[in-house]
Amino acid sequence: MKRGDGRKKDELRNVRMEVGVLKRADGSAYVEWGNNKVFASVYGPREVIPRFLARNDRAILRCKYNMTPFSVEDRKRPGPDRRSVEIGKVTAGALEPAVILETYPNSMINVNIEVMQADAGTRCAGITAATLALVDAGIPMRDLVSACAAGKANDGIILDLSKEEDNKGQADIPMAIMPRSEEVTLLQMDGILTEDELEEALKLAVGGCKSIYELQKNALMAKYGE
Amino acid sequence: MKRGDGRKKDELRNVRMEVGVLKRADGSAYVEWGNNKVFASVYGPREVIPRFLARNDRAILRCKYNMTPFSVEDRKRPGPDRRSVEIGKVTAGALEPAVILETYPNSMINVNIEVMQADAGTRCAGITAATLALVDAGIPMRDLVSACAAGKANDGIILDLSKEEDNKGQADIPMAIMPRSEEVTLLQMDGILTEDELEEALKLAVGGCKSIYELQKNALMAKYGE
Amino acid sequence: MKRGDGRKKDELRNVRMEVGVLKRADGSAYVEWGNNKVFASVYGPREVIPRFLARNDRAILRCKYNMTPFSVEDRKRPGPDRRSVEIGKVTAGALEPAVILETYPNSMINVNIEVMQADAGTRCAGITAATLALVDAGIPMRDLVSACAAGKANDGIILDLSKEEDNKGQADIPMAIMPRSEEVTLLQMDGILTEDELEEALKLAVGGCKSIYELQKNALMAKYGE
Amino acid sequence: MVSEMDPIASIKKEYINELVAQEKREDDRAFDEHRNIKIIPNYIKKAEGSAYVELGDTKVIVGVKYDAGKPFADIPNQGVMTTSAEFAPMASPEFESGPPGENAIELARVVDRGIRESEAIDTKKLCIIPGEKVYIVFVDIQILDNCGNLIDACGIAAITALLTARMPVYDKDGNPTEEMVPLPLNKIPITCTMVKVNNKLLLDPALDEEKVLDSRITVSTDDDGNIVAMQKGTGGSFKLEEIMEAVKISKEQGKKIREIIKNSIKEEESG
Amino acid sequence: MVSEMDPIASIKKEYINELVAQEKREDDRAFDEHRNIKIIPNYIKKAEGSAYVELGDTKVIVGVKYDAGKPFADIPNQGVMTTSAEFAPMASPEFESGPPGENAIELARVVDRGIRESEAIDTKKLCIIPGEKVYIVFVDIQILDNCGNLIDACGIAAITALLTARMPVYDKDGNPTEEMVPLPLNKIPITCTMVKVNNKLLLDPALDEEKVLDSRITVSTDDDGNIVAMQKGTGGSFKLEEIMEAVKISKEQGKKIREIIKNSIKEEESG
Amino acid sequence: MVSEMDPIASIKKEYINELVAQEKREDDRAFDEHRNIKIIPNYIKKAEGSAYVELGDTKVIVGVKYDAGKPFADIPNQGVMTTSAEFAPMASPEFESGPPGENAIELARVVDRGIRESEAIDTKKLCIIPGEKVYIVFVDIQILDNCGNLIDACGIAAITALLTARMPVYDKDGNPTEEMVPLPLNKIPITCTMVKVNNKLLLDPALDEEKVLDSRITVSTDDDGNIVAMQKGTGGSFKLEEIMEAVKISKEQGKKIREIIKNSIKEEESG
Repeated sequence: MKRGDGRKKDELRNVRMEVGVLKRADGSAYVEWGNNKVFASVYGPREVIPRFLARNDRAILRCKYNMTPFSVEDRKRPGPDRRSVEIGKVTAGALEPAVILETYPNSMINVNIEVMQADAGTRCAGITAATLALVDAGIPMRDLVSACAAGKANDGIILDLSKEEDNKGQADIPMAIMPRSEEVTLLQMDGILTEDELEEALKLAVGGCKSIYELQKNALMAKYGE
Repeated sequence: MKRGDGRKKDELRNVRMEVGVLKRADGSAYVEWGNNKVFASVYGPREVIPRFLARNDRAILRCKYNMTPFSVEDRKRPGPDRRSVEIGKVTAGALEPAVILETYPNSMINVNIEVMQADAGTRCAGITAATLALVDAGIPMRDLVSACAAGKANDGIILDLSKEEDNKGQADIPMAIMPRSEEVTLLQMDGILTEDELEEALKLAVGGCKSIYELQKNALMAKYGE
Repeated sequence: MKRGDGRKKDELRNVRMEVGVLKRADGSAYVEWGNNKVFASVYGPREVIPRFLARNDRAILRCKYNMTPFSVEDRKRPGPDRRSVEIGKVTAGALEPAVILETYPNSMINVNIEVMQADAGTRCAGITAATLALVDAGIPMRDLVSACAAGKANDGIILDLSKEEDNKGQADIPMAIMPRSEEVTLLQMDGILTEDELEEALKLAVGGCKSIYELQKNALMAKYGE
Repeated sequence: MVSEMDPIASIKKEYINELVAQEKREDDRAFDEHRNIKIIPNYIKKAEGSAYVELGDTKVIVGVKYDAGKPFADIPNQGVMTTSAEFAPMASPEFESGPPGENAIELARVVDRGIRESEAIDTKKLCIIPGEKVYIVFVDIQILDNCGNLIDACGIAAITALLTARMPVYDKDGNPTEEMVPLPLNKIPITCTMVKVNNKLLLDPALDEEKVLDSRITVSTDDDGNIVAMQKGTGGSFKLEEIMEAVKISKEQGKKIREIIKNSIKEEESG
Repeated sequence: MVSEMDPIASIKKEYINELVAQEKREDDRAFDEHRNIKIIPNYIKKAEGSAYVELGDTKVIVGVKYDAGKPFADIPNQGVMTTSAEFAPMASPEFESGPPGENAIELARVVDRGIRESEAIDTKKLCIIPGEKVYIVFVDIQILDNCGNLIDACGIAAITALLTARMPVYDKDGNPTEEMVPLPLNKIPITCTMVKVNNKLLLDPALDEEKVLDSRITVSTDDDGNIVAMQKGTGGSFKLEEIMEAVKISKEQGKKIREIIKNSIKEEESG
Repeated sequence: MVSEMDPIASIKKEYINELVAQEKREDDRAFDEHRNIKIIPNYIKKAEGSAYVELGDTKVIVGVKYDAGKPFADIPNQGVMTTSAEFAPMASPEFESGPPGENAIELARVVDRGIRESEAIDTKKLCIIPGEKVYIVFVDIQILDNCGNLIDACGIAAITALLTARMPVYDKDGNPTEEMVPLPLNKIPITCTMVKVNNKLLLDPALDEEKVLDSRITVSTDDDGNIVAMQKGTGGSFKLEEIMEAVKISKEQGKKIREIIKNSIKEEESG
């Protein structure tokens, strides 16, 4: 099978990562993934506002995902839409299992993801960047979280769909895993797949996540390595 | 005088009531009144949020009235409109005199009315249901509150206007009373009436409220009677 | 140079001021300036809400500027627009230097400006009225704040632009000063001016502010003079 | 509207109840008397119609503006009136910025119904092109100073503003011309509010009376003595006889206020 | 959805974990069994389509309404479905008034995708005039009583409401006629939700099971056994094998629920 | 912008005041010197125009997008520019989610006026069909890292983004063609901000300087040395001489920044 941009079925787009790109945030990272440009920042642990959300046995983790008005073809109105709210929620769910929240009871960790340019796969890029920002902020983690999508286009199961493949595609499965245990922490899917196709796609996505994991480790080494 | 649906001038539409229809709520009721389908729930007494609204000599009673998007001919946008806000306010005012709020200082009782299908007279159906839900929740009451409208259509004073009578009608007077004392706790009116017509309509409405009172007692007996 | 309404270049429109026009407010004033009709009220010092805004070394001063829906040619939607928010902010900044905020730590002073009729120069009229309302409320002041605009129209530098001059004008400079020290506390400008024109306009505006100062003193004398 | 029942409020309530028992009010009015009414019609020249009204110390302004817009689908040949009220923080220490709360919404709707239901406005004359273009009449209420009984003050201001309103004549193509005509009003409905305190009905409650009221009732009547709108306010209850008494008081007082409004407009036009 | 971990919640969690270890559930269901399902199709006559659904004690209503509107620019010849959910404060002590929060938004979007992605609705048949006028299908979800697993209850109610929906036929000029036809539906996608508790997958979690869950997964399948949508819920994680097990359970259970829906509609039509 | 006057802030203020008395700044800049400026024009390919700007550690992105829409009634043959700023919580621990607060609104309006009032954009060339269709130019400001003086950073980014912007040519019927042309810009207005600390004017305040400022002033100038916009910020006051000094500094510094912008674009186009 030949893909529009010449990639092999299990080949990622170009991915570039940088840790610690912002000064005010406690932790930050930048991920360029194909034409996606995504920043993530982390603030915390800090006081919980409003207070009644605080939990005495662990920190709470809140995630805001936002796309800038100029990140997409037709200008997007500023402010959260329903898609952004949902992605913020599942992103928090994807990161939580890896963060040792028990370290900071009664406190809050805020993850912010800002998509400057969107080109299919922003939520995976966001989770990948947010993980780096969490490490950069010194938040203790059980494991990294690495994200990558698989899907179906032109009747083939492929990794990391491009915008074009996503638009005309038959299925898209954004996924995130904790690479050492291969536990899945993000899973969404839409499209139409048989059980066998789904299984193939999930396995392909796990492979993609693991490639991302290597790039994450390199980016962290670039900043924190000896 | 002949009415469109064959009713006599002082005849109610079919009314069916059921107490305790919801599990999570502290109290609940369902009222089907003509084609109106209305649910009411009560939560409380509970902590007052925000706190500065609390009163140290009695509970506060708050009422939310809402119509679902599919309850009316043309879809209604979700969320409160000005009509709903006003009805919530006058409904709270209609129920308050009957509730012994002094029993629970520093606390809050929440009444929620959801109109699933609307067909003229939803606020009276809502007050009738809310009263049953308050009793079901074990809130101490001085008396029940029973509601019914009277009005003028085709130049005649009639009880419990149907949707058709209301649309073309000359006046509508939703009313609620505490049946034992006949004290009026809800009174609104719009249209054009002479003083004599008004007096006739008010008396007719009191009669309607008393019929509703009997049905309320039956519904409570059906659940709580020996 | 001849102005549309026959005024000289350094001549103000008719200005009328009255102190203490409202009963509920702690201080109030009304200013009619050309066809502008502006009310200002002051409440405070009072408890700070929300509390985290309180400062333990001084009061905070908050200012709300609003135009009524009927104050302008085409009806304005009720509620704050971006222009109103900005004017509220710069008005607070214009008043703050003159108010001895240290007198009331942990408290809040609220200034409200309501424009009933707008006709160019509402923010200067608002600041002028708000200052009178602050004095009327008994808030200790280092000095009054007096406001007036200068600008450029028909290639001439002129004082206190009328609506017509403002619409077709080449520059507008709303200014406020503390008259005794001539310190500038409000300064905005838009248009196109050379450095020399700007300096001329600023000096003209200072003169206008001083004329307003005299009128403010008279208005205060009318209420508080022996 | 009853706020925290603190000791001072409690003493105040006792005091006013006692006064009422002696057939007295704090400001020496009769029970069925309004405070002094001052009306300045056409107060806002930029508005198509307006009025400044003082009812005792309560001060409000109503402005009327026009726009042309789509009619409602079910009444394609009728213009639309829409009434809004802002409780500006200027007017009371209890008012806050933000979208209208339930009290502001109730006020606007009660004032609106008092006018709308009387059919005072001939909305069919507000049609420009049937089904396509009609007049939208915006009635905007602004509270300056809330010293009690906003409903009556705003009711007076709203109908006065409408009486002073001029609207542009549209040509056959639906374009506005220079010609201005009065708004088609054929009635002057008046809204009167009473509170029950210690089992007596007090017309036009002042602020202190509002704070201790047991219950509130509003009745709007038209020039022919018909009742065109009613509203029982939050809390408390009324007997049927009390409601009918309130209706009678409102009819009587409506006549007087109607004259005050007419005279104020006459004066303004001649002066 | 896990609230404050208070002592009682902690004891509850231990208790349910222990039950699960003994292959048991509080209400004696099998792990792969839904609670009792009761469906009343066409419950709201004013809506073009509707359904009342009970799933155990959970009660929801879905109403379908139509409007005609502009198509999206990139799909000019296709109608539009839009799904909203309101967490009315009636339904749970945790629900509050106000715009939909993230849980209500997620619910609406998961239910929506379960139907949309299956291509159950032939949106091309919802075109009235290409590029100009298409059907807008509003699917509105109302929660009455939240006793756990809103997703499945609302999924069942939504597809049932769509199956009962009638829409007006438009003439060539784009005007509605009297004729009504069913919505063009060619599939019945079913959405099934499971939670992982103590390393077991429990289908259709009741409220208590939701409160102690480690993680949640939702799988939608169509009549042909295809997977058409999935969503892992907040928190926790799954192994690949667990995901595939959830898929199998959902396919199996989907068949049963599809029959229950069909029967309920058949009964309603005949009765 | 001054937050709680805690002991550390108090010490910081003393320290910076002392530095200024010695004619020094924390980062050893001259009083009339900007921090290092880094510009990446055309940073966002999906936008019609864009720029990434670093001003010291402050980082912002501005994107320009077009749409076609109705002109304002009073300027029927002119296009419209509209500027918005989002204080994303990413950029500062003080920024919160939600609609723009007064600081974000002021920033957007000051940046907007700096460009608009200079008449840099020939808005008449942004007319497609007079009275019917004009270009709407959206200038969207996104803050990444707030390390002081957002106004100047955003002003530089906004004008650079506009300079890089290409817009589609419309045919006579008002339909977009494939042809793209630059936005009609005939000036490069530059906005410079100074703060008064201990009676000295410091250009381009860093975060710490912002926190201890006595007052703030912003002056925008054009290529001809004209002043096109000014804004005194919240709090404090200026003497007339100080204002005129600020104007002179802004004119001088404007020239330098104008060159930096031109060079960055030249480099980007050639590289």
